[in-house]
Amino acid sequence: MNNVNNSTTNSGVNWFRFSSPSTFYPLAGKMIPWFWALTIIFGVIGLWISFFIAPVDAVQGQGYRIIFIHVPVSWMSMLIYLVMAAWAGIGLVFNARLPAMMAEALAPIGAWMAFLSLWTGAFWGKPMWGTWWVWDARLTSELILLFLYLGFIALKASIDNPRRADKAGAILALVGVINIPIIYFSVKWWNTLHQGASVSLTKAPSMAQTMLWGMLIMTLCCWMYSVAVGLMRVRAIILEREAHTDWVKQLKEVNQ
Amino acid sequence: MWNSPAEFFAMGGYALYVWCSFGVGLLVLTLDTLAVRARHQSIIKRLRREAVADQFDQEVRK
Amino acid sequence: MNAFIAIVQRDLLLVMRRKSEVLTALFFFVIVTSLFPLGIGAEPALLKKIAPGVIWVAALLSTLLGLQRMFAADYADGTLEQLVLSPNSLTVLVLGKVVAHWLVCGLPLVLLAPVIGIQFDLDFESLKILMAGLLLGTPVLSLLGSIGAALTLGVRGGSVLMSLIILPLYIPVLIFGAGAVYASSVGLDISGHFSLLGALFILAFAFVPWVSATAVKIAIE
Amino acid sequence: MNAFIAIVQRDLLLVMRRKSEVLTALFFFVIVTSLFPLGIGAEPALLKKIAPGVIWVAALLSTLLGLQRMFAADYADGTLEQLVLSPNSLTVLVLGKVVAHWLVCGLPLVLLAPVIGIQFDLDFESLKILMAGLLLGTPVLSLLGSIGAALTLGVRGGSVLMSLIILPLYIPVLIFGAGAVYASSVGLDISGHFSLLGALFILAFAFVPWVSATAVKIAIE
Amino acid sequence: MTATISTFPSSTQPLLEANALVCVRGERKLFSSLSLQVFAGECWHVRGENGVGKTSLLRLLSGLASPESGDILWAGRSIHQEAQGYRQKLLFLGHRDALKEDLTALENLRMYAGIDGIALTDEDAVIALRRFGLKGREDLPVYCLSAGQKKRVLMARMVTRHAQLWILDEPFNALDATAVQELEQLIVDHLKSNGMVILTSHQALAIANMKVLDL
Amino acid sequence: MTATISTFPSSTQPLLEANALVCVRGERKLFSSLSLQVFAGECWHVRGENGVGKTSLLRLLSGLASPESGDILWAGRSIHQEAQGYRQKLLFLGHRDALKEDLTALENLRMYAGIDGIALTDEDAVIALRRFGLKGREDLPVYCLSAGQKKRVLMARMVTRHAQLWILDEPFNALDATAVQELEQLIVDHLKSNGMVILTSHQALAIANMKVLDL
Ligand code: HEM
Ligand SMILES: Nc1ncnc2c1ncn2[C@@H]1O[C@H](COP(=O)(O)OP(=O)(O)OP(=O)(O)O)[C@@H](O)[C@H]1O
Ligand SMILES: Nc1ncnc2c1ncn2[C@@H]1O[C@H](COP(=O)(O)OP(=O)(O)OP(=O)(O)O)[C@@H](O)[C@H]1O
Ligand SMILES: [Mg+2]
Ligand SMILES: [Mg+2]
Repeated sequence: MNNVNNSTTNSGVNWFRFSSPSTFYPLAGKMIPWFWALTIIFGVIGLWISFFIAPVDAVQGQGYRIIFIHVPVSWMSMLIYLVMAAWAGIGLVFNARLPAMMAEALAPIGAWMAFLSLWTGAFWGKPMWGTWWVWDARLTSELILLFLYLGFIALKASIDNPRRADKAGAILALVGVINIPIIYFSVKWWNTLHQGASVSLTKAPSMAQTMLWGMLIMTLCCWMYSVAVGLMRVRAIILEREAHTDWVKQLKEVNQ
Repeated sequence: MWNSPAEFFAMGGYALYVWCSFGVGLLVLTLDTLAVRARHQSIIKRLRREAVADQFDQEVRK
Repeated sequence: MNAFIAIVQRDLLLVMRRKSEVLTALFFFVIVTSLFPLGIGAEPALLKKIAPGVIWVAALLSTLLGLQRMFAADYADGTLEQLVLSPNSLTVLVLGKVVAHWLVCGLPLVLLAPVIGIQFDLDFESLKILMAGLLLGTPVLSLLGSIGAALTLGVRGGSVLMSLIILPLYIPVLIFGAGAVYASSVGLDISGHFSLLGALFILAFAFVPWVSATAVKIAIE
Repeated sequence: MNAFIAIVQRDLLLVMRRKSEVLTALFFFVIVTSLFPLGIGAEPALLKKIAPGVIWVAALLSTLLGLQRMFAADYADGTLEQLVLSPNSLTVLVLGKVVAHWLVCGLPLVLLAPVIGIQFDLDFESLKILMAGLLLGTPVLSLLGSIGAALTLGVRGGSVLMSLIILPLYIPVLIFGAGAVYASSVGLDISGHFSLLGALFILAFAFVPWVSATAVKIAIE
Repeated sequence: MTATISTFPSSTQPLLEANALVCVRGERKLFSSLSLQVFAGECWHVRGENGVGKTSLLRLLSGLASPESGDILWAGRSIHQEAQGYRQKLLFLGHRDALKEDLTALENLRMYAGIDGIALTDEDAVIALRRFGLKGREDLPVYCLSAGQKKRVLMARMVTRHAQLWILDEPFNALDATAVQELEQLIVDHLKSNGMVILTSHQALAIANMKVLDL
Repeated sequence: MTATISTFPSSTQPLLEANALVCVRGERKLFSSLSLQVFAGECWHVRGENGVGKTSLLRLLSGLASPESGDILWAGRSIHQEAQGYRQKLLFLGHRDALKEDLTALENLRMYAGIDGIALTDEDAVIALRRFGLKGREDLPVYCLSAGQKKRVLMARMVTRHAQLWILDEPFNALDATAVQELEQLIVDHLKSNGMVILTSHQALAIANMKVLDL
């Protein structure tokens, strides 16, 4: 969601104005199509590279192409957690509603990304390691990350008072941030099956280049997707929470 | 690089793994998008119904 | 029978109202099983060996956690008195609460166990036996547990003795349940394990609701 | 400071009054650790290998057991409101409750761990490291746990939700604690593990009481 | 709403009878040789200072506790031997609300209907709730309700339960003036249809022909 | 017993001041633009039907909850900013007893003295308990006490707490006639020594010069 900030500050608008749900709601509506466009552009290029440019791997054969989805979703699952915790923290400190809603909107996307990381990892592990799952540090800590997301979602869902839910969720999200470095450094701390942080330095440089580009562009695609869906979800949350306010009742789409 | 579509879909024998990864990935992301859209539309629908009811109430009062 | 259904419905409704609870019981099970590899290390052969034990112990513990809620909340807010005063037999109502507990804390474990089993690299045959054992064993855990839950209600002082009696009662279930998986993996006959589990189930089903109902009445007085 | 002592005293008194509770955490710890040999089989080499992991996981779970009571009872009978309204800083009172929890659920584990360790055939060196690790680690468990206990106050289905929230946060403690014993048994350096545990302890001690106090205030509102 | 219409069987014999009750709590003898005869259509007001043993008496009469000595009969039979039949006729409301805070008022009524073996349509339940000023709050979880509103849910239970004998422990606590009147009216109506009420209260009550038991 | 002897500072300014309070529960606005000025020596009786928002108001005034808008000042300063100082002056008793059922009455008093930072000798505590008819019951766990006896323990806490401002939510519930009189007397004495009381009750009270706030 970083992009949201940038786009508003860049255009020279006082972005505090947009910290109220009523002004942010239409703005988000305008931004969503752009992020979808970016998602599709990056997606097409990324997939093209993944399947048609990147050469076959000498060791893993065509199976290695899972990397082009696995690594982006894994990265995003961690990144989204950080962004979510940041929004939740801002909401807590300034007692503001919109950032808390942002955090709430991001949690499901993050959880899905973590799930996909596990899923694609498992479908990679079966052909490469011969097993769907090992209790390797990185795999386990990614599983824990999924639980952190689910804990956040479950905690917010089981508190009826939304203001209280926001605050309690924020505390949990912030405390959970300590898990992120653990995931990231887990490969160092244990001897594991999973790859270290640099995949391809041993391979031919040209191939490393295309692979890196493929991964990066696919990551951008996932990133833009997260922003787009996050904005869509935050719009729904805004409407649900502010259903009784006048500005919602006067919205164009409500008064048709 | 690929000599035929069949070869492409076979993924050098890794079809199950590659397509399950990419397929489920795409599926999950699409479904989530649709779910969010449905959520948005259902709340809009509810708000519209309430707006109509409000209007009706006001007319009756007049 | 109506009262039985009413109480099962009510307990399930209470759980559903806590939207997350249905799933969290499961997650507890998953988390506990995932803690072991973290503490023990990731050696696949070792993990495969301890898997049935770990899964069964985790199932025991998940059941135990839910048990504390079985009567305590009703006791605290006075609803349990009303249940005792119901014109229906308390035994039936207690059975209803046990069934609700199993539906929430037992059944999900049975369904999830294969997924955990795969993570521990168990083979298909072991998975089948694991599930079957859990299916027979978890109701026994819920039933036996209800005695402990009822006895520890408001009983001051004596409850250590009570839990001392109850937890060891779980041990046969654990031994036969985990033992069956182990036995099949080394090619031994497992029918003995299962008939013992079955016998435990029938015995518990026949007597425990009545015992627990008596314990509840004692606690109320 | 007076208020701190008062609250520790009160919580200990409450536990003593319910004699059983002093022993439950301890008893649970013993039971969980002894369930494993029953579920897994009695191969000494295997047991020795899994001992640190099992003991640490059992410690984690026993701590969890007592956590549900940390604030919930006070919340239900209105005492927590009175604590919030106390002229003393709530952070101090929360710290008092954490200390009381550790004295009841953490310290006994530290003292009992060697006995369990011996049963698993751990050598003297490992026992020392196990105890030292638990001594540093269990306060962190109590501290982190208080956050979960406070966050899930009055939340319907709190207890299971709490474990879902807290267990992921416990994992670093588990890894470094059990890792230290393992490392020493294979002759690796353990100072890294202990300095990380120490860092966790200091961090938790410095920030957690304040975080939990905030969470309690949020829950009361 | 039928509770106030349906009439219960009358009889010239006392329906509820307590003989020479002795109640001991801890090592304290609260009362001894207490005897009581309750006929159909009677209301008994149990009075006495705090801690004198009113609640303890009501718990004995409802069968929740057993007396040290003495016996309690319903229609001539011991309430502990004929427990099932007695409980069908009995509604006991104690100091605590006995409502599930997580469930809504409506769901609470529904749950009790199921447990008490009573056919209760949702409509009737809603009507009963509205009658006691809970309109628009039928679907709020009970923990959202105020202290008095919780008591009003119990009043709704009273009219939907169809029990002949009501044993009520301080039912007027936390009720506002209107609700107190309504409850009094409810009791009077119940008595008219041969119902029986045993209650405690520290306030003076406006119920005609009330018998008083001073502990 | 000194609470009834010691006097609190008086002032010509209102000590407690609430300005334009708005209270929202769920989506329901309970009250808005409520303002209130409480001077030393004043007693306010908050009245209203069940569910009108009395408890909610008291929780706002005690600082347990925050108002949707509006502010609450003690001696001219926001009670949320000067929380510590305000709480020293405040005693809040809610619907629930806030007693630990497993501890005895004496231990409960002792615990609150510790938490409130008050020096309280066991002798004083016992004297306070006896004053309210708990003689011989000081060492019973609270769960053995009757409903009214629990409330009496709270009365003992009121005299040992030495707070200037008492906020009491239906303190007369479950008390018998004597205890009601005693509590009224306690309040009158407290007012005489410049104390302040804000309370709710559904009964009429015999306290002179009481101000009434109808919600
Ligand atoms: C369920 C199983 C798996 C999970 C949960 C998982 C998780 C992760 C995570 C969280 C990352 C990002 C962290 C980082 O970039 O440092 C990552 C990266 C990566 N994973 Fe996996 N993984 C799994 C299985 C696999 C398998 C089976 C392989 C290959 C045989 C694999 C290869 C990689 C590679 C090459 C990277 C990129 C590392 C880099 O350059 O940063 N993963 N995985
Ligand atoms: N274990 C015990 N040891 C000694 N006395 C006890 C014990 N348990 C209860 N009591 C006493 O028994 C009495 C219980 O009285 P009960 O609750 O019936 O009073 P009540 O008349 O309902 O009073 P209230 O008007 O306050 O509700 C109290 O005086 C209490 O102190
Ligand atoms: N989440 C919610 N949604 C809607 N209404 C709510 C919610 N929570 C509380 N309420 C309402 O707010 C009011 C709370 O009132 P409060 O407890 O302050 O009443 P009170 O004046 O103290 O009543 P009593 O005399 O019964 O104690 C009730 O009417 C209740 O129904
Ligand atoms: Mg009583
Ligand atoms: Mg109230």
